[in-house]
Amino acid sequence: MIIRLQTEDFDAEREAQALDVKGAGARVSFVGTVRDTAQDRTITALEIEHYPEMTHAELSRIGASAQARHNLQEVLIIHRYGRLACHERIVLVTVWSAHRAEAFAGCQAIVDALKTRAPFWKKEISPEGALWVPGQTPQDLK
Amino acid sequence: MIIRLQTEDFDAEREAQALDVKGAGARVSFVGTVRDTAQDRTITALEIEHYPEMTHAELSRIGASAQARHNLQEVLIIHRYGRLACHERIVLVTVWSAHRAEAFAGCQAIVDALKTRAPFWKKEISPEGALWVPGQTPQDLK
Amino acid sequence: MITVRCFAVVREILGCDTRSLVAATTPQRASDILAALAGARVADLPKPLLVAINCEHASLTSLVHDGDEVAFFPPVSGG
Amino acid sequence: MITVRCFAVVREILGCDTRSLVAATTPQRASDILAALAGARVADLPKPLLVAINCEHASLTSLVHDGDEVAFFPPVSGG
Repeated sequence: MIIRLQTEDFDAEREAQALDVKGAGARVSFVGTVRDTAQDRTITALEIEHYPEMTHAELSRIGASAQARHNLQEVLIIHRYGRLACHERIVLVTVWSAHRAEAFAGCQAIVDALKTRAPFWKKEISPEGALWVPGQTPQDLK
Repeated sequence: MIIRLQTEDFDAEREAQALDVKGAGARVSFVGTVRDTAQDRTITALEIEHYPEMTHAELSRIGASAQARHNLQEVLIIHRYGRLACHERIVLVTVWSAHRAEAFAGCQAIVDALKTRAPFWKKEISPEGALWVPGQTPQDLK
Repeated sequence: MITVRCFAVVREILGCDTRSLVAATTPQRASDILAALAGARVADLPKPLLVAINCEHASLTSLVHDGDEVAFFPPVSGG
Repeated sequence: MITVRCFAVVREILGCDTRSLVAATTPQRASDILAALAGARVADLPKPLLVAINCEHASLTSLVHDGDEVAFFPPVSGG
């Protein structure tokens, strides 16, 4: 499992090739990008803050849980932080599995868990000012 | 919507960038590769035959149906044919949507439909000989 | 004239990939065209056998008209 | 000693990101540490307020021991 937190952009295909997973059959990737509008406001950039030590630990837990539950051969998570302009890539989640159903379910489980568990906070920068994006609370704490 | 049938390999990231879809928020990709074993037999290559005119028409119908049902902004399907060695990429399905749930559902719907509706036939080449892979029948014809 | 196309194991069993037929009467059922094409080898063909007419999924009971292209093939395996 | 960390709007409201506290008695509840840190500004903090102890999700009623790192932050938004 590869977990990376970085300010730089990534190339999803090159990252996947570098891992060189053999015989997986199915690979599913999710790429999230900065949207250019939110509730009809124009977004020019996103500022992403995170809790580095916890982010790495939490992403590892999320990845390991999905890997075990969905029979994933390999998991790759790259999440950027800092200031990202609109349309820039934010996150890459790629999983490999023998079968397509497991690959889809595993990738989606990781992306869903990122939304509710990973300690990131986003501030949307628009011409009218900056606004924190409302976050989510982990299910098991509700 | 882009549909391509080709013998050459593809670079999933470069293909996605070339489409340059703005403001989608979520992009989900599936890449299927030739597995190296099937029912404990070693597979050295796959020979993929197709019905070119119908393949193109059927992939267009599959893509358009998923695009409408899952609110996809863009759909890209690249399917290779001919002789592919084990671990080579066979198929790429990439979809773009405003939201991640629709992107996952739309991509999976296309991949599932490929398996049951797209006129491809595969022959597994192993040291013991060649064997046609059992196919599937479209649900609405069962 | 009707164009008949065969793929995969159907092509191998019948020994042809494309054939043009001049049908005495049309429309005919796809199954009748197959019977004329395959003769006794119809028993060797895979079941279920899939049919497409003008590049759309159809069935053995579908009608084939003059000018149509009808294709016979085993279950598919894309992706 | 207990290390306290604040993120996002909690950091902005309390005006600090990292602070070391020497607690008179331990363990203490996370909510007690927050009360000591925030004072009257506790009313300005977002609800729900999330808590992590040693980089794992916890809650305001969780116990914080000497040597622990406790963090306070608003609901998260990864991905």
